[in-house]
Amino acid sequence: MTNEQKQTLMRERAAALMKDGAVSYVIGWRETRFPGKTAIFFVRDEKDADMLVWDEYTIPLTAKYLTENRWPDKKIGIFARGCDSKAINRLISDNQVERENLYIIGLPCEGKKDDRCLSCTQRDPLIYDELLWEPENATGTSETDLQRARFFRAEEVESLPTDARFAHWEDVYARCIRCYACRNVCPVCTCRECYVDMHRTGFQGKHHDAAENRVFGVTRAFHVGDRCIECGECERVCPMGLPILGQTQKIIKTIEGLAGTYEAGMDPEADSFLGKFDLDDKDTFM
Amino acid sequence: MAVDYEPKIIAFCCNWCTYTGADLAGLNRMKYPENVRVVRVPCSGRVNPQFILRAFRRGADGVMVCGCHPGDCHYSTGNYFTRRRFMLMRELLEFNGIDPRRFHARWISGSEAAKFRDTVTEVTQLIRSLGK
Amino acid sequence: MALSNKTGVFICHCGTNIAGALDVHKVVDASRALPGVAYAADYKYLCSEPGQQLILDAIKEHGLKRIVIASCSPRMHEITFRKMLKKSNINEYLLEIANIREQASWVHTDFDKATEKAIDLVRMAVAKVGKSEPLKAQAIPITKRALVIGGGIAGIQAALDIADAGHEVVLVERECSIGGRMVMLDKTFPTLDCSACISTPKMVDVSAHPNITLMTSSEVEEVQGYIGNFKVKVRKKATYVNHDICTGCGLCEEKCPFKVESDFDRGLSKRPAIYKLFPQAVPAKPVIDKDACVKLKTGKCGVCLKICPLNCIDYEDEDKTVELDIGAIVVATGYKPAKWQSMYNEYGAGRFEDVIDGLQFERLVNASGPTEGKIKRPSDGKEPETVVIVKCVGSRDPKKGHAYCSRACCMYAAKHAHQILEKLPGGRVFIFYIDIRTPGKGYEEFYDNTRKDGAVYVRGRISRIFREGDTLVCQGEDSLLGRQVRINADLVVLETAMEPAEGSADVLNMLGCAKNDDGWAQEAHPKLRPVETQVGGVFLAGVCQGPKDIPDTVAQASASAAKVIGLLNKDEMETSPMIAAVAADKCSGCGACEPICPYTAITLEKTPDREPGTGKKIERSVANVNAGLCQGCGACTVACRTGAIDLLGFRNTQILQEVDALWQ
Amino acid sequence: MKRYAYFPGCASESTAKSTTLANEFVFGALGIDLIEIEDWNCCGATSAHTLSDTVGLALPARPLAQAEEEWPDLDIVTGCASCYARLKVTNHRVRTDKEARFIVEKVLGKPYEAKREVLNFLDILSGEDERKAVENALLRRFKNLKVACYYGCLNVRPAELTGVEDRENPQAMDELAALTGAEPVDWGFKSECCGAAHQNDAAFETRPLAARIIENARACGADIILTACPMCQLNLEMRQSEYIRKREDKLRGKPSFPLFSMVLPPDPNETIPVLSITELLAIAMGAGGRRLELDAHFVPVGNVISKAFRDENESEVFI
Repeated sequence: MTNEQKQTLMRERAAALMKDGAVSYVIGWRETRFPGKTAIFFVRDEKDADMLVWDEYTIPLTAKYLTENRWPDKKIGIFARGCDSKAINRLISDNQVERENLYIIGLPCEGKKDDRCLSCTQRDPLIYDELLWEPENATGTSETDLQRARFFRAEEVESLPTDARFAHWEDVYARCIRCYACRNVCPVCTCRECYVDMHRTGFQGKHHDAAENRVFGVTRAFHVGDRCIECGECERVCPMGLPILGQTQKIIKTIEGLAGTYEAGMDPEADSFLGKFDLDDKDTFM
Repeated sequence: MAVDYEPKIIAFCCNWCTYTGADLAGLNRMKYPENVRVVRVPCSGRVNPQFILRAFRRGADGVMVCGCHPGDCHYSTGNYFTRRRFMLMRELLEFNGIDPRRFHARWISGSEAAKFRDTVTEVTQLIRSLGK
Repeated sequence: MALSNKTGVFICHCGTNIAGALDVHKVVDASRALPGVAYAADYKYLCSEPGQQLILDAIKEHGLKRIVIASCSPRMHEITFRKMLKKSNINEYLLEIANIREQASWVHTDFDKATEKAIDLVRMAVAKVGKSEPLKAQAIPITKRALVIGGGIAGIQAALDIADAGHEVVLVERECSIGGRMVMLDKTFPTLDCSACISTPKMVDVSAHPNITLMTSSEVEEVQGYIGNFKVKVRKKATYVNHDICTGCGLCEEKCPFKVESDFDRGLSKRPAIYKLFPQAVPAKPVIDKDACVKLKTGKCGVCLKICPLNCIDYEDEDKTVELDIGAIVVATGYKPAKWQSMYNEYGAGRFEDVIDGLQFERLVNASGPTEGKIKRPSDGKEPETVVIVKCVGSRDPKKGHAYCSRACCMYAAKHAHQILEKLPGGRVFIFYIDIRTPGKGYEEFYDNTRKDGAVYVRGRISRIFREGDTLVCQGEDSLLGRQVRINADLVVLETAMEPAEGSADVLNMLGCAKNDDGWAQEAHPKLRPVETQVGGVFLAGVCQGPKDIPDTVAQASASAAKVIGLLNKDEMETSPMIAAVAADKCSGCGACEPICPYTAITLEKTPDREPGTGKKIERSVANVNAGLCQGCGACTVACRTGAIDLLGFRNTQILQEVDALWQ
Repeated sequence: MKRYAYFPGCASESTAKSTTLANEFVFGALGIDLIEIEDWNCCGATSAHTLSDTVGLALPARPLAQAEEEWPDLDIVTGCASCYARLKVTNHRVRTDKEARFIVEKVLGKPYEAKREVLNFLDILSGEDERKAVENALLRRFKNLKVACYYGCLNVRPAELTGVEDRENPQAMDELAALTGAEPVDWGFKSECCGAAHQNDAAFETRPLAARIIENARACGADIILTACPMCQLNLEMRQSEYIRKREDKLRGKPSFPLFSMVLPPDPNETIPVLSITELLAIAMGAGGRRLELDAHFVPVGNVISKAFRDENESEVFI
């Protein structure tokens, strides 16, 4: 099936859902005035459904936009690929959205024109009310078949000696403008009030320098690490183009080293790594 | 490196095991270097990794987190969470270019005064050797 | 409330303990210069009466609002100084101790460096106390009534001890009589006194005790609340017999035409559908087994109703739920013998009638048992000549059963051997064992005598049992000789492992008590708090905590009774106010804190709110801390990314202040 | 018609001749098609896998891969417990152990994914449909025959692979035998090792293994022992004469015969015939003794079987 055919299907489906009044709106993508860039689009009217697009640039994650409306009067329709579905699972386990409030239209994804998609392990949606077309059936689900290592960004840094790592991050965080776009886009950053926004004494100093930015970077990684679904949105939206995905990749890689295969967002019932323990957990603490 | 470099090390110690062990070291008049400052917390599970970040941010030369041995936690399971959190934290610090020898987690029970003394002594020497 | 930071710092010399190893005056001077410090002084012994007075006077004179005392370890005198502050107008939690003795003067040799460290410690304490807030210990009222779950010997002993101390006790037992496992036994090692003779008087004491409410045929269904204030729902199952009128004459039992296998006799005999668990049952009144009664199942029969002279049969009887206010709970749910049939196929998986377990043997050898105490094998009623006893069936066998030792089997195996040799002249007994463990008063001597009686101990396991003709061939290894052995036995007794009783997991879950991997209830500390649990007000008695024999069970029951009495003697108890607290406005209800709490003190609760922006009325999840359950470990605070849940007395800001103070 | 890829195993054409004939008869009667795997080879039991992991894997893998290539939709069935174990284990290893699969594919020079199951005769005859088919195919019923069903260790163990519910007391063969009117006895050695693999190199240790099986079957009143493996069948049957001599000598206090002697013909009063389950089924389905070449058995079968078709007082003779 071509992308165009898929796009037609999506438009028809969204229009039908709006016509039935089954949902209050449908979250998808539309074109922007920049070629190669799409934006999240809320179909609020049947006739707007034709603005929906599906091409190699429909990259942004739809799921985070569910948190805009946590107590909807009617179901919310949402188009979800593999990555979106992992995000939805996470939102459900974090009690941020309720499954009953969602109508999920699953879109098996053929991979987009984005580096992150090269190491995608989940192209087919995990959770959905309907699938709009045939599943991709695990192309690239096995880690050995990935076109790019799952933890590619972390491994870039790991290849550096310790001193050079410090310098690497010093360089990264010197450029960070603390705009918090990475946080805003992250599907597992769902606090009512982020710790960085709290005034008076708190965990995060307000100085704007590399050291304080670093505290933010590491803290953010720690806050989301064991729940990170590896969608890479943080890196995509960074206006400074900072390679920050490595931080969470490193956490997941470490978890795998400690406790075996680990992937967040696969199951809304699964506990996150730091929310449980095993009596036989490894440590090197003596 | 100056010979008289005295590192400042901060140690988060749980009230029931390590802090008690440290008290016992005092009671037995054991001697160890002055470089470690202890912050008393109810449980090593109370230690937020962000405390460690704050300490390094402020200029700590080394940070320690000490609690009861796994299985001995006064609150039964606190230190199991400590273990997970700080196994991750240590890796993440190293990943961020912070020498892992500057961060130590240790299980020290209320009776292990000698272990407290030895750990403080070792960690101080190690960090002194690393320099500023 | 903006609270003044006017802090007073007091440095203790502790004789020369502190003053001899560091420069106290320098510490005083440095303290004076710290932000927020309004007054600093030193004294020889601050913990002494004049020392405390000095502090109280200074508080008055200088209008101090917060106090730092630099002295010995807070584990030593924090409580002393808190009590002292009660005499002032300062809240006792606006106090920090800088431990300059154990952490400085006692452990360092360099005078200057020790002084410098002491100043740092004071600076940290001053910074922390600056963020302290007044806390108030809560006084919880104590309901002076105990609940004992399980009416075996542990529950009986605990109930009697608590009741004798003058407190009300509700004893809940799911069977229709109390007595538990002990009344099933014949004789008890090592003294060989009759088990029923020593336990039935205690059962009668229970039923006659004015302070004990006995609820048999009842099960605990729901437990809510916390120490001193539990709300417990107990389901009283329908017995179909009005026990208020019934005299226990037994006519109905005699005439009931329907018989089923007797659980009490471990399937070795039959009992009627209307029955007492055993002749000396307490209460000594029958109940109808609704699964066996034909009248209840099909409506046809009704013999018992016709025969009953007092008309106490009521086929319409229904389960009732009773709600109780309880102050303390003793769990005494006991054990069940392991189902060896499914673990050990090589022993015939239950196909051979003459392979029985130890508890069945107890019934066989019991004078009130199905054979009136004559040892006859179940298949053909013949007296066995050769008996093989296999120990550790299910115990010490992580592959097929459990890794743990069931502790009592070595001794009752010896007792079984002794009884066989005594009752069957010319009989032979072979006992297969891994080790012999006899750590108890008179135990080793008993074992020794059993060997002298003629019991043959073979070190090794039985690998399989099969039938040849009417003998059971036991094949195994004598690991001392390194040789295969075969014994043609007439009867095989398997000394099976103890396992947590059916349903004990439900009870423990209801109470929020932890279990170990094998399902035994977890004590608060294996050495120092062996009868307490992590849940305040819930105590353990007997085998529910781990396998043990009767003396240990009774001792533990009395121990937990002592704990309960100690608690119930108080009218109210103070709880530490240093517990977790939730800032509801920050809480996003993600629930990360919930699984981390070892006390299940945190629950997510629906809280009415308005949606930001729209003002729509909504309900959102907010973490809620049960102050009665929280013990103040603070593990939850780390899971909270927002810092919405925080630990009073060790708030994030307080600890951060301490850290920051070091580099000011 | 159900079809299986069939791995006959080496014994099928030599010592298990009568069983092979019975197999053909029974599966023919049931309409089950066994398609012999092209150019199959020895599975390597029992020595190969104890000497070399590679050879132990590759030998059974070769016919399995052959079957997978040629009949990708067919499960593989074999009538020998040793073959069954080797094939099953290899299948399992290839599925679960990447390294094993790599070795196998490298040695064979072709892909092998272990897509299909390896089954034994008991597995395929225990199905609901098959059981009914057996019942329909029966021409006569045994009236007076007690059988001890001997499964052999390798049809049952490891239970994690074979899926047998109760490894000490399996039921599949007992249920099949009962269909013919024979009465299975409850006995203790259904799945004990008979020592077949080491009767030649460790005779001293393994002779008693076979002996105790025979003893218990007799003690539990069996007229014949049924097997589901030609190796067990041969072993249990062939050792009887020697075993009986030794026991008599022992009773008389005489020195025993040398281990490998097979001097005297067995005494029919002391021996117990050993048949395969398919032989029993074939007889009940009407196959004659000559057709099945039952006279090839070391222990005569005829008398027991003919007695089995009679009531106590009847005198019909089985041919």
